[in-house]
Amino acid sequence: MSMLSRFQKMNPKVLYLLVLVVVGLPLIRPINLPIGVSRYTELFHSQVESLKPGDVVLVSLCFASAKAPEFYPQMVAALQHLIMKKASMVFVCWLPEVTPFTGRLFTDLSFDKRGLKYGTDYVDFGLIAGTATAMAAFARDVHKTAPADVRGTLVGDLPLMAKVKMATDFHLLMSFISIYTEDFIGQVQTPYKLPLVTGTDGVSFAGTLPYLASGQIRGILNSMVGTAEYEKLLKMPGKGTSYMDAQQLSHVLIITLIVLGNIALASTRALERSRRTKE
Amino acid sequence: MVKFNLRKDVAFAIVFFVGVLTAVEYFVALPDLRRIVADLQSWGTIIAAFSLGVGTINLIVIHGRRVSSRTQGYYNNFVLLLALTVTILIGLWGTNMHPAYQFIYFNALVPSDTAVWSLLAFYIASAAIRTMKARTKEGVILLITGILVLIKNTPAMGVIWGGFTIIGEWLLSVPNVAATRGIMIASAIGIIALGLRVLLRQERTSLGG
Amino acid sequence: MIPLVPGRSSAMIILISAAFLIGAMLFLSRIRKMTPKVRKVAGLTAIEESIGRCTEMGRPIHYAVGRSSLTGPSAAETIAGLSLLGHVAKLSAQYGVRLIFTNQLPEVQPLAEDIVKQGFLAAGKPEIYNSQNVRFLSSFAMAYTSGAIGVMYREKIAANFMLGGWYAESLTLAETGFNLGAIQVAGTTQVAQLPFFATVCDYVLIGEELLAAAAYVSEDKVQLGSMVGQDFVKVVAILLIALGAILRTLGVDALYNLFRL
Amino acid sequence: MIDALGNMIAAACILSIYSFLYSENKAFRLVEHLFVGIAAGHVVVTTIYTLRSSLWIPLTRGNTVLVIPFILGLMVYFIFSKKHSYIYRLPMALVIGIGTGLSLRAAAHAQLAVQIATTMLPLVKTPFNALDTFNNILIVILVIATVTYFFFHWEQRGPLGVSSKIGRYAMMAAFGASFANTVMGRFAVFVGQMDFLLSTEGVYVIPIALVALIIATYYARSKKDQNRERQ
Repeated sequence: MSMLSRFQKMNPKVLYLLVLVVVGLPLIRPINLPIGVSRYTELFHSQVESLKPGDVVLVSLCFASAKAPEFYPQMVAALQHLIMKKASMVFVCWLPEVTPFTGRLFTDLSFDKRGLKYGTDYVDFGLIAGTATAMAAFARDVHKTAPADVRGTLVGDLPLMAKVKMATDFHLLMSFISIYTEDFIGQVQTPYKLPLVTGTDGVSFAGTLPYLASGQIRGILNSMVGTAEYEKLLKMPGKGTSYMDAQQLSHVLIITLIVLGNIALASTRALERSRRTKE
Repeated sequence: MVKFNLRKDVAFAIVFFVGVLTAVEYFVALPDLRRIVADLQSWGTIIAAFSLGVGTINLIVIHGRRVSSRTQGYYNNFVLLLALTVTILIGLWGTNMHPAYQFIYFNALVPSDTAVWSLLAFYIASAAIRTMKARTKEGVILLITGILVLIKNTPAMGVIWGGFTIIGEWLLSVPNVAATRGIMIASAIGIIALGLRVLLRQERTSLGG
Repeated sequence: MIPLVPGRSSAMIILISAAFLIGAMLFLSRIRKMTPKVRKVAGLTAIEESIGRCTEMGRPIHYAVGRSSLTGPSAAETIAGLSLLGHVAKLSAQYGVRLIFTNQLPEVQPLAEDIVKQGFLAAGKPEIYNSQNVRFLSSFAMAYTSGAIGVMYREKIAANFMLGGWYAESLTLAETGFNLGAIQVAGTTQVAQLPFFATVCDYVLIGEELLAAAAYVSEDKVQLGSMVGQDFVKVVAILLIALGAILRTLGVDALYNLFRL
Repeated sequence: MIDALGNMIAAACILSIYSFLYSENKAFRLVEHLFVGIAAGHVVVTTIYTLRSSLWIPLTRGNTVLVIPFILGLMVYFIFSKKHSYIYRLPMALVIGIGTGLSLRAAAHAQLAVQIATTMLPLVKTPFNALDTFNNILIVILVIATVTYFFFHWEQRGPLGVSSKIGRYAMMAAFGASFANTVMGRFAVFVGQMDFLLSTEGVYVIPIALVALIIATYYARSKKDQNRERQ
């Protein structure tokens, strides 16, 4: 009883320490817990799978830089798939803080060594400022809204952009998005009825599900789990897979503590009740 | 009856005019109107950018006063002002591609940013454990759905029993979607009413009364 | 004939008819043909109570409106938060409690300073207004968060109002408020953040409740009238959903297709 | 070398912020002010560059219309004037007008029209499927019930009371599900950062931080004891 009641009043600092240990240990020593595949990831995967070589994909980045640990592994996995499908990619950032990530992707995925040519296979526009307004303008007229790419090349000198004039020229929209989701869907996807797949963070995931049900989104990668699942579908284990141990153990910790807390609550209540009946 | 008040009436006329134009532009295909509204929107962004100055002055005044009056712990305020000045100077002197700027950005700003973010991992754990208790009927619902989705997000648990994944996904795609949609529909109606009150000048506080 | 954008016509008709219904109710209560009655919203009555509690404890109030830009499509919730700020400023001046407003939106800063000042003026105490209590911290979300939790901690706030467009920072602020033992009233239309507010805060204003809050606290007949109008729009929305679902069950997609125009 | 230094500074910032979990302390306060200062500077720099490319350059190249937002932007600063502060309201009125207009159109289309239409689900799925039929009926009922929760005018009694209660329960289920789903995202960021702390030079800062924490705790205790003795 005293143990249980003490548990109910557990100092949050003890919990914080537990969290620290549970996340730290598996990173030092991986244990490889099993992973399944959800429908959302499967949908995302099959949407990319259906691309034909040379199809143009708009890769849009719109997330808070602090969420990079969730989004970066997603982008790595998804871009590898795009490269496998020989799709052309157009990169756009809607927030200033995400612009450094495209460059990092090109080097980390060694675009050069894989024979991808800048200008014909992929183009990076960097930041297009103005969020909702900019998204709408970009969808309406790509060349006017983005007159030059991030390297200062005029849009007319990029061979890939000759066949991309407005939103309908993209065969697939792929958005890594944690903020302005409604805007992106409302300004780019819905008006032109384009297929859209998104990578989201765990927080926004539930909020994007209605759009999946309504067909505005065709597939979702859900945070780290989505990445791990995608890596499993591609048979290429990466960061997502290696982070999943720590991730899953932390969930187990929280589940255990919630269950214990409720057992403690129930038993203290039962004790009180029996005491009352005795009196 | 109502006296014409130049100071306030002009402001409200602008709100009405700009608000109606922006709303109408979305529905009608008039290239001229579209251009005007696009211009207005970019002006709005420019005005917002200018008002950053008001905020920054506020920041400098508050912390400057603490430093000059040597309030306890004033060195913190000094550090703030110093960091602000140095970042601005490097950023403007050598653009934001300057190595020193990049150093500050990637070694102080980004890690602090992510660290404040990660505080959430601890807080969400303690909040979950504290609030997911079967105290009331609503608490029971919260507890059950919460636990089931947590289990669903732990693939290793799905290996124990495949049903967890199915139930978790059902919770997310049926009751969650329905309630979210209900909230969205009601909010949309609330937004239309609020917008109308602002445009019709019934709701004045937001523009200083 | 004005050309319409295809795919948006149904939305336009919805907007016009909703505005008409709400406007009609607003007008009816203005010419006193209708006395609007609205139910109690627990979170809003709690605001005054918690300000009273701050007076007893001699500790300040913290108020913030979040991160939905005034130049974006979620501006409405920020406007709602600012309107309530006026109400809270007036009350806090009446009760003589210090009000600390922390801000992360540049365009809100001049407005907030003015609103607080006007609130104090309305309460007849313009002399206690201090612009240093309307603090701009940062438009960098997490820098704002670290600054705000620091301010909340050092000032030992006893009431925390988070009303507006909240995103990732919501839980950090709410947990800090909880650890300080503050009474917390929070509201937003951001569905992803509502669970935190609903579980951690004492009172939560869900979506429309926040948007209608300023009308509710104004006790102005005309504004309350528009709240009645909102209810009529909801009835229409419910009827449309029900009718559409029944028709589609019978194999008639006409109404459903109408919405795609 | 410079990378190692950078990683250690980063680790120091991270650990100081984490120390807030123990309690608000001097290290946290210092990093908090540093962070706010740098972030404010960064935003000022970015804003100035944005203004240069969106306002100054086009203006000097002959786009004279931009004189208007330039003047409007300057008018914001009248907030500091005692006598003419009302002038700041003109540019802000434009901002509020845009916000109101954008809110209205987004609410009417993406939130209202699309969501109402997608809820018009066939109550009996053809070809018949028990689960889909059940789900569709449930979604329609729960959406309607949730909307009734927001009624302000009518008393929530009788059938309306039941419906709004169902709506409340539906929202609780949604909150539980979405809360739990968020846990994952929050941890993802933390896991990434722990990975950084453990796999770079930042790891050397951890023992230093631990020692500092122990000393600080001990110091605080002894100070408390002293105070007690004095009393």
